Amino acid sequence: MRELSYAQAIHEGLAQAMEADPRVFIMGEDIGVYGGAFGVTGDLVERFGADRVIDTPISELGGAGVAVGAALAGSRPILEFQFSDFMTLAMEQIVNQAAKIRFMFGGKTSVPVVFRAPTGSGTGAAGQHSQSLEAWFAHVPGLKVVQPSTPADAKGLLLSAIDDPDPVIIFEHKLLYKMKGDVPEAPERTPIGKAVVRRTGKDVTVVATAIMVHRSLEAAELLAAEGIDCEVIDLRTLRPLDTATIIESVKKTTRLACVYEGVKTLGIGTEISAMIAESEAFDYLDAPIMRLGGMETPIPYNPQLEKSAVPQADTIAEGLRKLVRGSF
Amino acid sequence: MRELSYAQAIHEGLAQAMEADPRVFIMGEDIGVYGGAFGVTGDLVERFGADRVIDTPISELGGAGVAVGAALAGSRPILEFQFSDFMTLAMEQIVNQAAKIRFMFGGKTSVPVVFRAPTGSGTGAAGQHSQSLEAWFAHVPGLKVVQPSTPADAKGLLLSAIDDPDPVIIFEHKLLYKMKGDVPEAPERTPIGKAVVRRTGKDVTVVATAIMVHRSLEAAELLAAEGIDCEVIDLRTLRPLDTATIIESVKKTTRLACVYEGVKTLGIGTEISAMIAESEAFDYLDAPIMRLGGMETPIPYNPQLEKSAVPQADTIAEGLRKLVRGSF
Amino acid sequence: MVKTDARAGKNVRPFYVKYSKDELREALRRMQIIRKFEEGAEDLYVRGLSYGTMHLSVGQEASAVGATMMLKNSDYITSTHRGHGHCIGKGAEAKYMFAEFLGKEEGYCRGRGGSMHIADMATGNLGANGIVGGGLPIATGAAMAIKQQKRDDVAVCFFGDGANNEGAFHESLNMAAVWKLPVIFVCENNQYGMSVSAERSTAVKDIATRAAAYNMPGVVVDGNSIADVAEAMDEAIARAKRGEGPSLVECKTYRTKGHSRSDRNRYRSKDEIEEWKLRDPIPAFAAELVAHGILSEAEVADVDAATTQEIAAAIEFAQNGTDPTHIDIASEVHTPILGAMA
Amino acid sequence: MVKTDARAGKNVRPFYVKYSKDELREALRRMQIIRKFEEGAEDLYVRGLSYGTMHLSVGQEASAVGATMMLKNSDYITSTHRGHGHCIGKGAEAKYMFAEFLGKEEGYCRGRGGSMHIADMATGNLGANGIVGGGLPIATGAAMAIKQQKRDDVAVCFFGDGANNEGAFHESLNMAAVWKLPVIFVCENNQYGMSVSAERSTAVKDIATRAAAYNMPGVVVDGNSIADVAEAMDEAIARAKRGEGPSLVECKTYRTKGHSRSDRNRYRSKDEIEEWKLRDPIPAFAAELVAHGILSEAEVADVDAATTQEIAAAIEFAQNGTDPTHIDIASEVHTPILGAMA
Ligand SMILES: Cc1ncc(C[n+]2csc(CCOP(=O)(O)OP(=O)(O)O)c2C)c(N)n1
Ligand SMILES: Cc1ncc(C[n+]2csc(CCOP(=O)(O)OP(=O)(O)O)c2C)c(N)n1
Ligand SMILES: [Mg+2]
Ligand SMILES: [Mg+2]
Repeated sequence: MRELSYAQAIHEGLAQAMEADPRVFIMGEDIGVYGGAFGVTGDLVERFGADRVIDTPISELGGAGVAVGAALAGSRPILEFQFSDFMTLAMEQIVNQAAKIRFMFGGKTSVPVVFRAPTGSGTGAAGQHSQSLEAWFAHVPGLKVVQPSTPADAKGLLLSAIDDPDPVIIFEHKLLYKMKGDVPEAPERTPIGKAVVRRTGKDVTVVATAIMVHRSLEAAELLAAEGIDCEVIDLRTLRPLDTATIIESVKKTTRLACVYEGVKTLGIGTEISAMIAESEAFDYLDAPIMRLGGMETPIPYNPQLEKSAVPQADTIAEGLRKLVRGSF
Repeated sequence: MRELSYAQAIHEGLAQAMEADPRVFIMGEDIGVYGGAFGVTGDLVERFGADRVIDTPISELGGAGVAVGAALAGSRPILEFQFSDFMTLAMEQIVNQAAKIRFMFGGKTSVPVVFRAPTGSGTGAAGQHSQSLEAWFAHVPGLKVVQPSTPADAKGLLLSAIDDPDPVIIFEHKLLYKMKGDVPEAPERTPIGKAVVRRTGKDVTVVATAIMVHRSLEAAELLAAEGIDCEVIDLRTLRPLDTATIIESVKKTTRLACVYEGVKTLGIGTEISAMIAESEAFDYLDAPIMRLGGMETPIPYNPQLEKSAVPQADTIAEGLRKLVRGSF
Repeated sequence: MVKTDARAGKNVRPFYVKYSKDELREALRRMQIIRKFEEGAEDLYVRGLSYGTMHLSVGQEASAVGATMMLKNSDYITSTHRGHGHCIGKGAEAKYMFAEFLGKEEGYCRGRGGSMHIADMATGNLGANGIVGGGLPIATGAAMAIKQQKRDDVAVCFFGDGANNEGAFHESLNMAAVWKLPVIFVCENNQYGMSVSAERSTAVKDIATRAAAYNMPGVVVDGNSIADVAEAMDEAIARAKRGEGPSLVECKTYRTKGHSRSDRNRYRSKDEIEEWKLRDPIPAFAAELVAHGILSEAEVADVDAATTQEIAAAIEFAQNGTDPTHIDIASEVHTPILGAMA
Repeated sequence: MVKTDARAGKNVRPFYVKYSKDELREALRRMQIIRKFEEGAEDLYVRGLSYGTMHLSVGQEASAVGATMMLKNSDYITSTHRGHGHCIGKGAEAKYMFAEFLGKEEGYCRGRGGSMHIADMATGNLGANGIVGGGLPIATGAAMAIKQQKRDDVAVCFFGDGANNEGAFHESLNMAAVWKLPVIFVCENNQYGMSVSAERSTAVKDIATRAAAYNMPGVVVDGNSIADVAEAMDEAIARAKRGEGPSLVECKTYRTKGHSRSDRNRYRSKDEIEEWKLRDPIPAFAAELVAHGILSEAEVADVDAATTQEIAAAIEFAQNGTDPTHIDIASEVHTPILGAMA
């Protein structure tokens, strides 16, 4: 299979969806001739024209509402937020309108909109450009929330999101855009709502998201040398959760660590922890449930501070070691 | 001690703070001559004038930003959102500015702003006027988040919030505004960051917020008759959490249920659950950790549906019964 | 506007020429239905038979119908918290609205939405909205879809004077103008956003002035004259369909009832309310229809009687409606996906 | 504007009369510092010595200094992501800014904020902002506090052409106008919001037109002429201090560098950039100072030399700065409360 970068995989998914369905269009800030702040849309404006690849004014709330309205009126909009931080301006339309319209209207319509949002820290852009706010959206009934960690899933989840009759939010990790990986040329879908085991192991279940999947796998390699065998699950979908895959794994390994970049308190791993603590897997637990999340601070600018504010492979390894060795 | 309603207690706290400190002012929609959508500000505009009790245009984002700016420039603003749902329009200023300015500016200034927000369901106002979004804010470093359940705490936490040099968000429950209770006349502070045990018991710890405190106490009465002895903790502050009080209680009772009105997934009880699951109390647990939260839907309009969407005394009792009897 | 003198047969304003007798009678009927719907809703509330909140549009019937009577089902509207009138104007039936108001399965939203969320996709009503200003970008987006799909339709966006100070107003009007979208922004300036007068909330006297900030036409009309409203709409719609973009139509009007169920009206005077009651748009319209010889007094009376009857029947229908069975409403949040597992 | 003819001693424009020689020299100095700060920052980036993003304001020095040179420390500004110039204009020192840029403890924000968040409370700079439009309501609120505290100060709010389409613009200008707050909204229209031209993003040609939507004065000035900018500011500030409320000053200008470090300039032509480079505000100002006999060529050269030296020293200072020790940054999030437990 060919290799594509995560950004190229999304680009290919967008192009295939637009080719397959004339209702699909994309909008966002600087996605036209600029090609997107992270280069994702690239040449799409040349291929599909400015009517389907629409540069918006800097109007996040309005942009989100326009997408909702277009979706209600039979189009299939994909809105790119330039940074997920700017979704703070659009919460009203995402949460009060897109998420609730179907239910509030008695199930008589749907809002097939896709929101894409580059997310996460590690780019030296400081507090207002580095947040990981995905847990907010995972708290909102009516939304589906996905977070791909590989190029193939970046494409596959995008295509599923575009197919989906309801609003789907895709959090793309900025540090993964350049990551390469096998991507099927065909428009293969990654199902929404399905986690995947990226590494099997017997000592501890690590449930991770986005870039933390890779850091957890790295940590697992480090620990393998020490005789600790980690199972690493890539959550992929944050809402709805694939509880079955996680419960099954925890029952096997008897230990759970949740690794995520969002602020630890109420970050997505918090839900995984609580879900397990109330599940049938609870009785299998041989150790407390560990959460390794972002520090309780805004993301700092200084690169050393920035790194220290979110889990890294070594701090993950350290945490897992403690968890498995019982010195937790 | 005199009895005041929860709304009257807030009103008294506002008046006392404005009397004590000329920097304090309040702003919001219809808080002047109308007296506030829930009657909280009442006659304050007559007592303190339209310069300190300011009716804003319907501009939530701008209003929040004005409060942030005024706080930076030496005033002590209190902003009333008419419904907490409308904070969705102001997340940018609350989360990117108010919460982060101190940290991002290297600790060289503070943003002493108070946001008040009527919250919760039960008023027949449907999906866009009934949300309980407090967990979002508890996920944000830089914010303090409180949720009083009694008139005395409504006043006491307000006064602490106004004293506080950093942004504090107060979620007031709409159904509690008319609730009466003893309120000290003096401006007594309820400390931020301290939970309180409302009922001691030995069989199960119930951590609840806002109106769920009362429903949990009601459930506890029902269960007392069946020989189940509940300890009910009123969380009061959602960020920062009073972990000590909860851990201590769970170690004693060996069982934990979290009762809250927000959507179950990633609602505030999710944090309580995960906090306990990673704490020293984990080893004391004799049962899975139960969460009784809001249903995974928007709040419906129909009164029966609305009731069924969030925990009620009987459903809480039912849950606790299962938890204690082990048929969970 | 052109002075009317029907008896002399000359200078009849375009509205009375353009629309047929049936269309004009239907407009009057809808205004009556709106008025009686609101009165019926209030009555249900006063008698303790309804639940939840409601925002009545008594006094604003001319803008609701004047801005919708020329629309087809394939045209869209977005409405507001004060949306009963828009909904009826666009063709909804009172009985399903009452059913919604009473939280019944027969309601437009199966009792899930209530008064503030009535929507009716069949008549192109994209919904009332509980969020002030929430419909502004939605209408803009619907207009974008119309344009993309090369349809000969328009989107009409209702909003209030209070909503005009929301950021969503600015962002929406700007985008609509930049992209020349077929959307008409209809501001129902009833002079108060809840308790705050437009004078205290809004830096300009006429909200239509703000159209210039988006390089679009802005007109002020007498919102209590259906003819004024409809003529301005016809012009704006024609412009939109010519591909020239959006317009802003400001209807000066007044709500004679309180803001919502709990309003003590402390922010305005009794005199002001009484004065506006004298400018009731419904008798004014009926009188013009009679004066122009379009309807007879008897025909007007027929409309009156028929609408009273329709509303009574609608209330009865709603009261006999089905209470939702609350099994598993969580399954209603998402659209079923064919072939997917539950 | 009044034509200048210094040699003839008549018709000198107010700017050159009102401000003293020292003030004008200081203005030139600050413009030079800005330019050289930006060039220094770019150089650090190119040499791989800096981290993170940056937005350079080369070409926009006249608006940055023209809008701040008359302000006192007790006046406020809010700035933008492209904020280095505003910061220097308001009196910040380059060395602490470079230290911030390099993430050092000596930086204005102790390395926590970086280029996009430089703030300096001592000089009344309420901060750059990573959120486009984020400063608009903050400046409005600062002006509200000024008014409440009956101070003789103003708040100056910088924002870009791109920001003018944010809802925050609308809400802020409306509130400022309704409450007659002492705030001056300074739009630096450099004609692009990142890659999107104002023409493609904004429904009106001149953003100043939008002032009418808030019943406030709006003027367009040559943003590359410090005299033009400062004169408009002086008028707006006088108005604000008379209690008459806000103004909007639109400075037409241009950024000759890319939007941020990764810009390929595909949305504009080389010719356009070159053309604007010819309208460089710094030599233009220097030439006027000389033409008016205010500074000699030698004095201008002195400013040039001194600023080059200051920047070199500032960079050295920053490079020798202290890397933050990352023990417990979580404790920095909240303000310590006296008497409270840790
Ligand atoms: C975003 C938001 N802010 C505030 C409210 C509360 N609210 C409901 S209606 C209303 C007044 C709206 O005024 P206007 O737009 O003039 O409409 P009118 O009620 O006069 O029809 C307010 C403040 C709301 N529903 N949504
Ligand atoms: C709310 C928000 N949206 C988008 C961005 C990304 N962004 C940063 S600067 C910029 C362009 C801003 O244009 P303008 O206001 O004209 O300022 P300029 O860069 O030209 O100085 C954009 C889109 C942002 N930082 N914040
Ligand atoms: Mg109104
Ligand atoms: Mg610009």
